[in-house]
Amino acid sequence: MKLLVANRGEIAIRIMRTCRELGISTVAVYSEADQNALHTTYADEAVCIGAAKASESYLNISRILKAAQEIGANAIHPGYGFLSENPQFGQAAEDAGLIFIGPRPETMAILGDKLSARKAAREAGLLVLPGPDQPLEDNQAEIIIDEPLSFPVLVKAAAGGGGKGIRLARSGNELNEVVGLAREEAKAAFGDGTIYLEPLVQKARHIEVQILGDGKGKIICFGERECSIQRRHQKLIEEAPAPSLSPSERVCITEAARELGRKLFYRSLGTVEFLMDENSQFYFIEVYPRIQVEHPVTEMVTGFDLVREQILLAVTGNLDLEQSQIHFRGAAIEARILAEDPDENFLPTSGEISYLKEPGGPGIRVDSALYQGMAVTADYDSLISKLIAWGRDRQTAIDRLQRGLSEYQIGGLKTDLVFLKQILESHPYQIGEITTTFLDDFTPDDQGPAESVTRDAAIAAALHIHRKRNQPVSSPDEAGNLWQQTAWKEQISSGN
Amino acid sequence: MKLLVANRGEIAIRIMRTCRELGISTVAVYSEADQNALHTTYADEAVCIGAAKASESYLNISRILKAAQEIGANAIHPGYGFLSENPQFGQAAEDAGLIFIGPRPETMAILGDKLSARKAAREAGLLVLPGPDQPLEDNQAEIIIDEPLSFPVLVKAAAGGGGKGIRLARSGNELNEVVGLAREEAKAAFGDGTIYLEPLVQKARHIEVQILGDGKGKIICFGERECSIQRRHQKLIEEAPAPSLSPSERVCITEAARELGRKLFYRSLGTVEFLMDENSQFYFIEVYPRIQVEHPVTEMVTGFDLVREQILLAVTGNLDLEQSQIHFRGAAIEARILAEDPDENFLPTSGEISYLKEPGGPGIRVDSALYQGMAVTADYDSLISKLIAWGRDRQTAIDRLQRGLSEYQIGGLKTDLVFLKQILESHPYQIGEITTTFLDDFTPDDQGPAESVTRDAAIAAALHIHRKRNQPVSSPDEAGNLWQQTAWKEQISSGN
Amino acid sequence: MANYRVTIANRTYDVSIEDDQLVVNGDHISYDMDSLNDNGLHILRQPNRNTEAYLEPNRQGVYDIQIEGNHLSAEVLSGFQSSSKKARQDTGSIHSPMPGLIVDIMVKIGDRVKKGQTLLIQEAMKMQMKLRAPSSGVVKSILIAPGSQVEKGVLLVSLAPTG
Amino acid sequence: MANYRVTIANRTYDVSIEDDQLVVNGDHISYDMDSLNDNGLHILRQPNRNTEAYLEPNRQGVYDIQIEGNHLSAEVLSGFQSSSKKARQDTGSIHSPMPGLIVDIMVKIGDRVKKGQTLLIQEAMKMQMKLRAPSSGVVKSILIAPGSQVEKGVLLVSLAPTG
Repeated sequence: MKLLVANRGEIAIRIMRTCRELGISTVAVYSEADQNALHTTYADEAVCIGAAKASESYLNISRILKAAQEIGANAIHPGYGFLSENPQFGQAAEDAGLIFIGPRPETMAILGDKLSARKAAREAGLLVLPGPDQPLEDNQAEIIIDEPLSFPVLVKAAAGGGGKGIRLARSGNELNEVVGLAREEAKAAFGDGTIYLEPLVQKARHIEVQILGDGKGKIICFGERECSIQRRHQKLIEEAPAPSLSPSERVCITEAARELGRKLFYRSLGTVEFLMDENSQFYFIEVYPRIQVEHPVTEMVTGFDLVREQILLAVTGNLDLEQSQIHFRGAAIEARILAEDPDENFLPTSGEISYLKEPGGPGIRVDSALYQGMAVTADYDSLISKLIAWGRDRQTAIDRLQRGLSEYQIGGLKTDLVFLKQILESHPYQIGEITTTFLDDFTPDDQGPAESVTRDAAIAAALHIHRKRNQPVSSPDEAGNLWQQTAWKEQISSGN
Repeated sequence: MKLLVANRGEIAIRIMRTCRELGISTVAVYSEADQNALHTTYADEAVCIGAAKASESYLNISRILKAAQEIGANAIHPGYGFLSENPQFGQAAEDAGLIFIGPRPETMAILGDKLSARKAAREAGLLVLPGPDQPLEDNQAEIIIDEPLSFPVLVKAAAGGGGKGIRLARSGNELNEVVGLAREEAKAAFGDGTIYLEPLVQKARHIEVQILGDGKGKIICFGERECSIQRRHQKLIEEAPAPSLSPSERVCITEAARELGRKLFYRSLGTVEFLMDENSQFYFIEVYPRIQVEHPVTEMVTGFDLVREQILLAVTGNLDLEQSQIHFRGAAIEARILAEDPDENFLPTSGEISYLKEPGGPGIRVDSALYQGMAVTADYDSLISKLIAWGRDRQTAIDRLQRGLSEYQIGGLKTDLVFLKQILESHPYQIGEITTTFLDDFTPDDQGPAESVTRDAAIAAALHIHRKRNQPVSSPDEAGNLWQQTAWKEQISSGN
Repeated sequence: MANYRVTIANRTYDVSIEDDQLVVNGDHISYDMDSLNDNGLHILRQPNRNTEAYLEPNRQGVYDIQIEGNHLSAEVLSGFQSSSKKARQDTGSIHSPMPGLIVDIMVKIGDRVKKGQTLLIQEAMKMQMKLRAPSSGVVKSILIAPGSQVEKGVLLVSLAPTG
Repeated sequence: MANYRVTIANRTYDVSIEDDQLVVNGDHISYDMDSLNDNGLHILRQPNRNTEAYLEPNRQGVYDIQIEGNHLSAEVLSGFQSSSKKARQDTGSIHSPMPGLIVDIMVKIGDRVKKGQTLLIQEAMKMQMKLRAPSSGVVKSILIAPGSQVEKGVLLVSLAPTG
């Protein structure tokens, strides 16, 4: 068996890890920007499929299928993002005789369009957020305001996923302003500019349910996750189980998700997402018909390898698991390490990984595609690594995740590591008081670095520069790439 | 609370990780050889206690206690090896008013002397290996042979641990020859040259039981481990649960261990070690009165942090756990990464870690004290890292451990990584047919590297040397420490 | 003797170094420091405390320092001179705030623009950002073309004051 | 054109490189290789296959190569000359087989020793090893003192043939 992973970054490595354990040989595809990416060397084979621009590589269905055929792959795993929710891709793969590791294309078509997904959920008896089930045409904003939908509203990409292509509008004017940008973003990210409106639920918790279906009506549920910590609708910290759910609420939400899965004769992994409002009312929002970024927290509490189950199901067509085999132990939390600078409004950063030290020890899992010497570019998503911690209870998981974040060292570019630690150590997070607007008015508890730390840093910096100045100029082994010696010398001499 | 860790390497980091999670501040002690070791920077404070030689630093009780007092520590964790089994150390620590995280000194005195430990086990009703309960004096070998003990015999250090100071003698001549060496090794490693004899049980399995006692007779058992894969009596691969035990055998061995613990009013963590012969008969061998190298496999199957439980017990004096709370899930296997060269009879290697890439992903745990730039010296034990894998069943754990080993890259010195992989992929290991002599006649299944791999390596090497030769000589950023450019140039030119 | 003024997180340290003597804000510090790999990892040893510091010079006179879980910027100046005043905000230049693709340029040279008006759209990691005019003025020069990939901090457009 | 003979795991590869052309044992190979960090990590790209190779020159003409989970030694010689014959086993020299401490030296210069006789005891990582005479002879020189810390491969004792 030979499996092509139509993705990049940490999720490509994640999938190939399971393949390596299963003895399945793997094929990476990569863009020109990724020619030295870890997934290309981790795979048994690797095929370049085009230019850096996603539409010419990772979003190019024909290039990917051509690669699969030329190299003799018999299965395709789409990962998340890129083409993973595109029914045409699944259909084309199956038409080409490949096993597509995902839902049936017709299911993806229903769910990939967030509007028809809402209809399907309503039909399965789920409570759905109010709002029209129609897409928003250009310049149609004024019409929409007449619908039973009040501001603030979210403008969302119908083909969206991963929090991309979502904009908030608090008034008709704002709505008019963001519609165009949202559409452009949707086009750029998903190749489809269809957008729609949804009310903004305030003080909401984002809770989602992980299901696995055999395509014949059998649905196994792997419990739920709470993903309320979001920045610009992008999840940042996720955990399992959801700390706020009562046992009866847990039964209620997981059974709702299973019911929707059954009605759809859902095949493969899927995540049914809900918003829980202040009154513990659940509203269906959408289904992600693929593996999720945050799947590791579910794996850590259940002990199951979701990618393994997904692949075995796709290959055998049978789902031997029973719901009674799914047991939960402890709590797990994931933090997303992003190449973004929290001190500069989370703008993307890029650079070469000049130093790397990843955390370890009990209860720590690192899912990354990083290596020292790797170039992080601005071409794709800013997610560069995921750190997941498990503990016997939520507090232990938090303590471990903080410990892991404190061990993580990434040199060469700025990341959100410090920001993630600040969230975890904040009181509301610690007691589980988290909503989707948590980060809107978040201010870190700490008053910045301790004086002893800045003092040590000052000593180290002064000593470093002093030694640079006083070393023999001819010494060759100090002329690293990092150091623009001439520039420094000028700077220093001018002040003397 | 401030805890001093009287150890180095991965176990020092392991203990400090739990402290960091518990909010306990930590003190590292280090020898001059370890002044840049990771445990010195991981700790909140660090005290140099003497020269590289262990007897002047890590084995020096008064230096360590002086450091503890000067820095205001109120607890000491001894780790494993070094002073961890030395009752004088525990006594001196308690006399100095420190919480000693280990058994009572009197228990350590009984167990630390392997001979009195045998007596204690007999009295608790355990079956003990035959052999005299007296130490072996110099030149007394001839006398011993008259005892009811037949060759082959093992010469063991009474104060021993970790497989150090054990020698095999197949005949009287060999016995005479090894006694002196074994005594020297025992002195060097444990500061005590007392040695004794034990019969060699052939085709034995090494099975050990993890207990935790409150010192008042309550003993919790965390299950057993199988550690039969040994080289020169040094464990190399360990797993939990023991794959060969029937449920009734498991009850039998764990209850025997608990009974011994109860009789000793055992306090803190301990491991009761047994040999299981071909007829599934268990013989007590010894008790390790401290945390074991292989404790992570137990942590992964039970979900408990043993160091945490050990510290909390020592601090509070109470053990709130009940045996009914200990549940087992799946299987875990540990592989010891050693700075030893399997191609040169496992001689120790040393060097600077020039590149490091540690494994990750599902079910993988890395316990190491490595970082890029670190100097690995020959001063101490060759264990530089531990890789532990968990899976829902033994096969998955094996597959994951192999996968993890394949991901592990350590540049700058030779290690046993390839050898560990060869063991794991061998048929007898895969089906669980492992005994303590497994490695004596072990030959890897594989026929060396694939031709495509050596070809790639040849291309890479030729290209590398070619580029070195053809680059401008003055380019400064190619003059790395690694490269003795002149020597290479001579070598190359001479062949042209 | 060499003097350095180091500014980190709004704190200022005057560091004097001579032979093995080190004085920080008047306090004599006993220390030692090793460079552990050639990429910036250092271990600073002081009495009873070893500290790992990862140092990266990121632009003239400024270090990125990772230390004890903090990510700090340190400005180092030679001598105990005052820290250079921050250059007065230049309201006539639009620099790229991140590395990424210039998707669209909404203005041409000579256009009158109002403060806050969108001049360009940049895209990175699937996210689009409007780059707006920091002040009203006339477009004096446009230094990139649509479709260009730019690094962070590149001058894109400059404006001349109106009138 | 430059020719190299590379020997790895008893396999020999004749590699010719000219500009972008690479020929291995007569086969034209399409390739590209990047050096990823300055410490030896390389990525070798061939059609449909990217390979990570970590290269370390460990002594003259010999590379340690970590590739695809293997740890290989590669001898590289310039030109397609035959691999240099292994130096005839020098039976008169005792080198340290590992880095470590010389605990004891059992012989003195002029002693007659028999093949297999223990000459020194070396200790590393708490393990003691006897270093024995590779052949019978007379102790010609002793180049270290007891208590010395030595690197691997250091000449410790040399023997002259008996008689």
